[in-house]
Amino acid sequence: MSTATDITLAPSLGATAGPKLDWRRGLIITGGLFLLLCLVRTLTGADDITSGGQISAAITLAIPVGLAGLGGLWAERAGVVNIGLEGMMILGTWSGAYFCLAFNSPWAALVGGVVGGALGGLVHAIATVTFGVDHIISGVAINIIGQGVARYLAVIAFTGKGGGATQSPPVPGFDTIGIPGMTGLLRPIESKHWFLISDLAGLLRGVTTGLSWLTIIAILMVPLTFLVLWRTSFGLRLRSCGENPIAAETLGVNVYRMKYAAVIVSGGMAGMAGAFLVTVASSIYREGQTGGRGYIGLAAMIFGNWRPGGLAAGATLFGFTDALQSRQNSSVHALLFFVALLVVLLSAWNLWRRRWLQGGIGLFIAVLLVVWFFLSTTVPQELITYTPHITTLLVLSLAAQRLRMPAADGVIYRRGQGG
Amino acid sequence: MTAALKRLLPGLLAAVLALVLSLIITSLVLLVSGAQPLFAFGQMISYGAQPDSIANIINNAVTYFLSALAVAIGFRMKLFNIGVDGQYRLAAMVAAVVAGFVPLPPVLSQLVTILVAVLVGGLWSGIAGLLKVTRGVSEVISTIMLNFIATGLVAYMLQRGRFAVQAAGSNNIGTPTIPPSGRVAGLPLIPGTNTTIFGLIILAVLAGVGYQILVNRSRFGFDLRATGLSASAAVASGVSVKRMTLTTMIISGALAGMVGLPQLLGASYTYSLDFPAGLGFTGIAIALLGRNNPIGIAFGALLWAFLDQSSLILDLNGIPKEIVIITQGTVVLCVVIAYEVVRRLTLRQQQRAVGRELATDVPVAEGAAA
Amino acid sequence: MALRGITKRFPGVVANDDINIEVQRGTVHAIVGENGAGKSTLMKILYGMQRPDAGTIEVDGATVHFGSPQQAIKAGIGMVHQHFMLADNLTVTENVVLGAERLCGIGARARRRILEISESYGLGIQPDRLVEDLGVGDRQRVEILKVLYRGAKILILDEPTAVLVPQEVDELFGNLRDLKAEGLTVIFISHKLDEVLAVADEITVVRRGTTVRTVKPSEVTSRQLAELMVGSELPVPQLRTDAVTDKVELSVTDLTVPSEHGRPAVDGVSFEIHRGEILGIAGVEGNGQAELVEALMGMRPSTGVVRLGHGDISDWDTRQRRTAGIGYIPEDRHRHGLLLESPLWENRILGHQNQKPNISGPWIDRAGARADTERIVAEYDVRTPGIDVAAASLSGGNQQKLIVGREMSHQPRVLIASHPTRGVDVGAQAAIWEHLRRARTAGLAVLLISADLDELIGMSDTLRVILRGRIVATVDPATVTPEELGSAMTGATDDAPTEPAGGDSADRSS
Amino acid sequence: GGTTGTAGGGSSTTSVKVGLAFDVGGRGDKSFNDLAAAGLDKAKTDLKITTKELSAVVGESDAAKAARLKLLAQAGFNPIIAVGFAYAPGLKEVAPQFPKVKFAIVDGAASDVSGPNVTNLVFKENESSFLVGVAAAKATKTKNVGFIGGVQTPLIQKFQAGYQAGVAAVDKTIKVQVKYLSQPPDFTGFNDPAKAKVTAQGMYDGGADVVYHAAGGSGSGLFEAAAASKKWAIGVDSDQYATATADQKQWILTSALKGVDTAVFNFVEQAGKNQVKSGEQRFGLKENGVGYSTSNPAVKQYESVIDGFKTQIIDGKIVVPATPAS
Ligand SMILES: Nc1ncnc2c1ncn2[C@@H]1O[C@H](COP(=O)(O)OP(=O)(O)OP(=O)(O)O)[C@@H](O)[C@H]1O
Ligand SMILES: Nc1ncnc2c1ncn2[C@@H]1O[C@H](COP(=O)(O)OP(=O)(O)OP(=O)(O)O)[C@@H](O)[C@H]1O
Ligand SMILES: [Mg+2]
Ligand SMILES: [Mg+2]
Repeated sequence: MSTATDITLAPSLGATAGPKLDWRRGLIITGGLFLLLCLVRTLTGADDITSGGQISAAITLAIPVGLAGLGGLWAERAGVVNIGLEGMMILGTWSGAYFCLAFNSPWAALVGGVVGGALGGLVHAIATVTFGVDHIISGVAINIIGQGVARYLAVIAFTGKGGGATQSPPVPGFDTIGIPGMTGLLRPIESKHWFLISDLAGLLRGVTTGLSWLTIIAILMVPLTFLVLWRTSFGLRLRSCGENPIAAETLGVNVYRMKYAAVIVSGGMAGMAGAFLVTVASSIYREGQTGGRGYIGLAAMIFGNWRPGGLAAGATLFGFTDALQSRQNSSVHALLFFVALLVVLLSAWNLWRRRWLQGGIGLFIAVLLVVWFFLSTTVPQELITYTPHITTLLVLSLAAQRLRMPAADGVIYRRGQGG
Repeated sequence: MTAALKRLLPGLLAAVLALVLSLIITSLVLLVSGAQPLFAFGQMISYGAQPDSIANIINNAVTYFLSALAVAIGFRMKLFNIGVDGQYRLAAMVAAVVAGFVPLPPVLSQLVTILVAVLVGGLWSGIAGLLKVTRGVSEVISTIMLNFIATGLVAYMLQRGRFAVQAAGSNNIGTPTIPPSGRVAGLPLIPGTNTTIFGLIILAVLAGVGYQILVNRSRFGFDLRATGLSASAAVASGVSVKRMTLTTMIISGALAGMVGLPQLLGASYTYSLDFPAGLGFTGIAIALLGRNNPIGIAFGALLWAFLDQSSLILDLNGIPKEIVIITQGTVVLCVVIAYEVVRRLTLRQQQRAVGRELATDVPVAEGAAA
Repeated sequence: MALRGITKRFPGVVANDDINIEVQRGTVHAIVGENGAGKSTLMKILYGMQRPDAGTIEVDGATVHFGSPQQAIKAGIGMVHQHFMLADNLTVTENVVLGAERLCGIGARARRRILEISESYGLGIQPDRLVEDLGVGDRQRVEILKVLYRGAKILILDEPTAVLVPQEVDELFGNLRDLKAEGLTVIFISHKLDEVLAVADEITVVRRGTTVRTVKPSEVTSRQLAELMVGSELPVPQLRTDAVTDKVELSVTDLTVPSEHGRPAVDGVSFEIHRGEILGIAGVEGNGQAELVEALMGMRPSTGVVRLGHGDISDWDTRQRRTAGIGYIPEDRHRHGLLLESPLWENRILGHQNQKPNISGPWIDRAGARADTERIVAEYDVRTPGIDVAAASLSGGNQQKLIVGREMSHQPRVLIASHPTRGVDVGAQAAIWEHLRRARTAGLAVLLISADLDELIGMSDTLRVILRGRIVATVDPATVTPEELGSAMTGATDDAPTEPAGGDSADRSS
Repeated sequence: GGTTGTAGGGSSTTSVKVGLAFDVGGRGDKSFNDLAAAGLDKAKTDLKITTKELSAVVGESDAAKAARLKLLAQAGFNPIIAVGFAYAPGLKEVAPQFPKVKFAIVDGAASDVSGPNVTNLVFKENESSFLVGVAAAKATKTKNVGFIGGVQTPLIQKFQAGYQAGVAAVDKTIKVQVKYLSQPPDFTGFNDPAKAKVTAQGMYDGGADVVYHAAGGSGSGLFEAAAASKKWAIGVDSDQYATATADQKQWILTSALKGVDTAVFNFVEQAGKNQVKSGEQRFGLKENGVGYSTSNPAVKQYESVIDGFKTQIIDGKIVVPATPAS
């Protein structure tokens, strides 16, 4: 019955409009994927895939993406699309570095980065909320302006002080903290390469050691965002502006103010990502160091179905694959095998549901991947670099149809037009 | 004629206003950082007006124009092709490979090169189109990812032993140099300089005219605009939005495929490491400036290229030339804001006119605001 | 509560012109008037959503100034809007507490309070459901609960019954009487004059933005009331001659439209329309009418067979269907009928992008389209200063006339008219009816969907009732009364004079 | 070739106006732009010159580079130095238009641009990389070393090739991990210290205990990872031991030096004396144009071995490859 429905609704591919992804299913799926990963690691011997170093690298690379994604979430939950996150992040890197150097403290970088990004957010809010400019257009303009302002200010602020147009002098970083003794305890277990046990040890070591304060703060932003947006009246008001601003208006919600707040917070989050890049991920401001992470944050947010938990999963996936490709070429090669297994499982599911065509195509792809895996010893370096982007695209094309964005996302709202 | 002028006037006014506003903002930034705005602008204008500079400005504008056109056709139906950048780079790379490796007689060679570029650009953007119509993936995200992936593909091809050659001792690497029979000669249009104008300016002009006719005069263009103005109304009128999306995305990519050609066939003759990058993003900004209209885009492209070129002189005078990036960004933002304001005012004025028509007996209050 | 000298101008329109109304505490005060008379605008002013250009509002004798709904809410005013003001993706609780979080928070306490109110007024609210899963009746009750939750003393109900069937209306009126008994003041707007007469203590008639008179229901008949509203005789929808032929123009067999949540939106519907016949479909909104129309237009995937004349067009897309001669007057003209920002002549092309006089070859024929637009404007009395103004600047009725004119210009064989006179003033209404009649005489087959039962009964040759996606009854428009039709629409079929629906669905209709 | 004599007869009393066009990054990039700047600064103090510096922006066209050079030439600067091979097409266009102006291009080979008034200052980075490869091979305990390239271009591959050859010359069994941070035309690999840090950490975790970078501005990421892991890093272009922060310094074993500063200084000096030679000037170990740094005492113990190889290279007994064996 539902099969018939599915096919008529999406005639092109007969996609599955399955049940909604709640957090329980999410956990089960994550656990399953992790097990599969352990299996692949054991079979291929690409032991770095679940090592502690890989995990902490994944965290480092996931955080700017995740923060940008949170920025996107805040704005879009209030109905404003923010493609200007990249520009706001760039502002965050500059102002983070500038404040950090001025006050000689990484905490100043945090404040500075947030403020810098929030200013970018303010511009976006003025354009989209007050003047009703198309959100994407304003975002694109802000990306250009952000880059220009940062360059200009870098010339002024850093030239002659050990930096220049494209970089700042070295910036003091945060101290790292962690649970003492974990490395000593877990390292030996990891090096045994036992199935699952060593993997869990690696995972644990990755998340308990070598963390900076900003890392912890950034991670906390995820539950904090959830609490604020879903458990406070402020959050309810904010979300109502993304679902039905006119209804919100009739109930006395000041929609403009909410949207302003959301977009400014959004910019602040992106700015924090910038500060993170400057102080934790590296310890310097470099032009272009954001490297498109703002856009990828947006993708993570969409991947996460406009929810903090899903977004964190998306950012982690990106960070994980990025760390994978950055660290060891062999890991990416093993990833081929992982994807092949995954496709086999999906195809089996499709075949079981009697979707012969999709199942067949899936199996064919899986066979190709396996053949590629066994015939090669490595994936071309040029393509390895873009593993995360390919992954994002693949995952989105599998998942996009289950997603639901806020009903009034991107819709231009004007006060007093309701009724 | 006057009616047409009346229709265009608000838009023009908005553009001028926005330009002035962004110049004011730029001046403020300059003043704050201790430079003399008038001096800076004076220098820029006098340098920008030299024959050499004019030739360079036109050449850059040709490229920008094509890029903006590619973006604009998507914008007309609310399709955001952020991937022009990847599309043109990949297209130029493949076209350079074909032109460099396959010797063909003149004319045929150029035609084949252009065709290849157009095809590659269209195919690459078609992926995003296909993902959108079949899988519902937002084209904004997919084109951004495809930009990155295109970089990987270009890098893969641009290696020794694949499609690239490297001159002895050189630190550069590129596709084989296109033989003279495959090039497009420059046109000595600007007196007083030996810098020629890209011969492919003709391609740009043709593309612009074609765009205008296609979008504003053809049935296809009507469907396209209708979809952009109201997808739901377009569907009800019989437009297949999926087909339109895919087609428009492909056309946009095909236009994007042309972006690298003037440079490739008119100046560098090879796709090498220093082939210009990032033109797709410039195109977005210029499409916005030009309001998705070829004439507007042409002006926008010239303005952008003028700022690029004339800013070179600033460094010579100790003013950071990065200031023009701020100008460029603010002018885009100001222009879109100004257009929006003008659009609202025009609509309100029209409603008022309709009201007068309908109820001449009721006094109409001018300036009553909602 | 009193409104004195309220004046509100919009660009080109004076929506309210020196309005004076006094409302006694603890009464139900009805406001009636034509479409566009300015009722909603007045209420929005009272609710602080819009600011009057002149005039004052008094509550309990004191003059108040509302800059925003929040201030109105504080003064004890609550409003249920003409269109639902709910966020679909939020739960009932979230929708209710939004903006009033201070009262009971947004958590368990608020939920309890909602249940309490729901119980004491018999609203039957389930606080944890998503609004998108609710039907229209439930949504209306959520709207009322929203107002009650805020402890409003003055309730504004703007056309609360437009989407309700008579039985639901009765329930609502029961609720209103309870509220009145508790000392609440109700301001009630409706086009349905008998409802107004039944429930109101006082009635104010508004015409062209000004108050005409305030009357007691006991003093007037609905006929007199209507004449006060329009200032002239009311036109009646009526078919004068029989034009039905025996040639089937459109036949639909077993049409099923799947929906996203399990049950099909349209379920095995079959019917035929002959040349010269108007087939009316009656039904409470949301019972599959919109989906049926969209499926017939090829805008929505469906199964079953659709034949136009003798040809099977089931697999055709929208454009093919339109080209083959199916005209379409959409329910929501702003969403489906017009390009609001485009000039009239471009809107004239819309839907007929591949037909003369709009095109020549692959090109748009501007001159042809413009000339024909001028013709439509003249023939259909579209009030506009020219054909270059944006469609958005026309009033709703004139927009509708343009659409009707456009659809009629291509000699359609079948016309699918969805709420063709919704939100259109009486003059335009009569004109549109006249056009339908004329086309029918010329052999047009019409599928008419409307929420206006008088219109349905008066304009249809045949009348079917749709309920939960199925045709559940066929009634004779010559004999049926609106009340009986209303019963049939809600499924209370026992006492309605219905015949079993043609074909398959009779046994499944309970 | 030879010099084109100018009127004034090259006495050092007339002030020389030197124009310098930087590649993207400009002064302050802590990389080879800064090296060129250092050469210029030295010339400024030692010789009597005035200077003007302009720099490129990301993604600009060859025409913009040409315009920049032209601007300098028109403003009376002579000689003019273009930093980076990306200036080759622009220079090709401009040099013939100003036959009296002397141009130098850093990293641009004669096969890219040449002319009677063009001097190509090119370096044998593979030779210096060879030497630091030897140092790495000597210093490694795990028989596992790493190389991080910023962007996978021929120039950076030259570093890789030399390094790998150097390591292999000491011990063929030593594993060399190679990673590039980005692919052309995406040049962010020179600007992404975060990525470099992760990559370096990955190499250290993967068993390497010496990692060499040729990644421009991303290099600071390597030093951070090295300091955190307490393993060796090798710098590039300039003596990065001298410019690194206090805690990182000690882990920078050595740096592969590229004598852009000397080359620029010499060129300016020759121009002042009107003794400029046009054509390609290749700076290798023999010309003392490249080398390795010894400021970190830790490298002292390997100096004799390294210098041994150095002599062999200078003598031509070892020919260092310029492209990686694939
Ligand atoms: N925001 C607005 N801007 C411009 N004109 C408006 C606006 N809102 C309403 N109007 C105009 O004001 C007039 C009164 O509209 P209003 O909605 O109050 O009528 P109504 O009596 O509620 O009609 P209906 O019975 O259709 O609900 C109409 O002519 C309408 O076109
Ligand atoms: N949001 C708005 N902005 C500008 N003008 C508006 C707006 N809403 C209504 N109007 C103006 O009011 C007039 C008619 O709008 P109105 O909302 O009354 O239509 P309507 O007749 O009620 O249509 P419908 O019955 O379909 O709602 C038009 O002149 C329209 O331009
Ligand atoms: Mg109303
Ligand atoms: Mg209305």
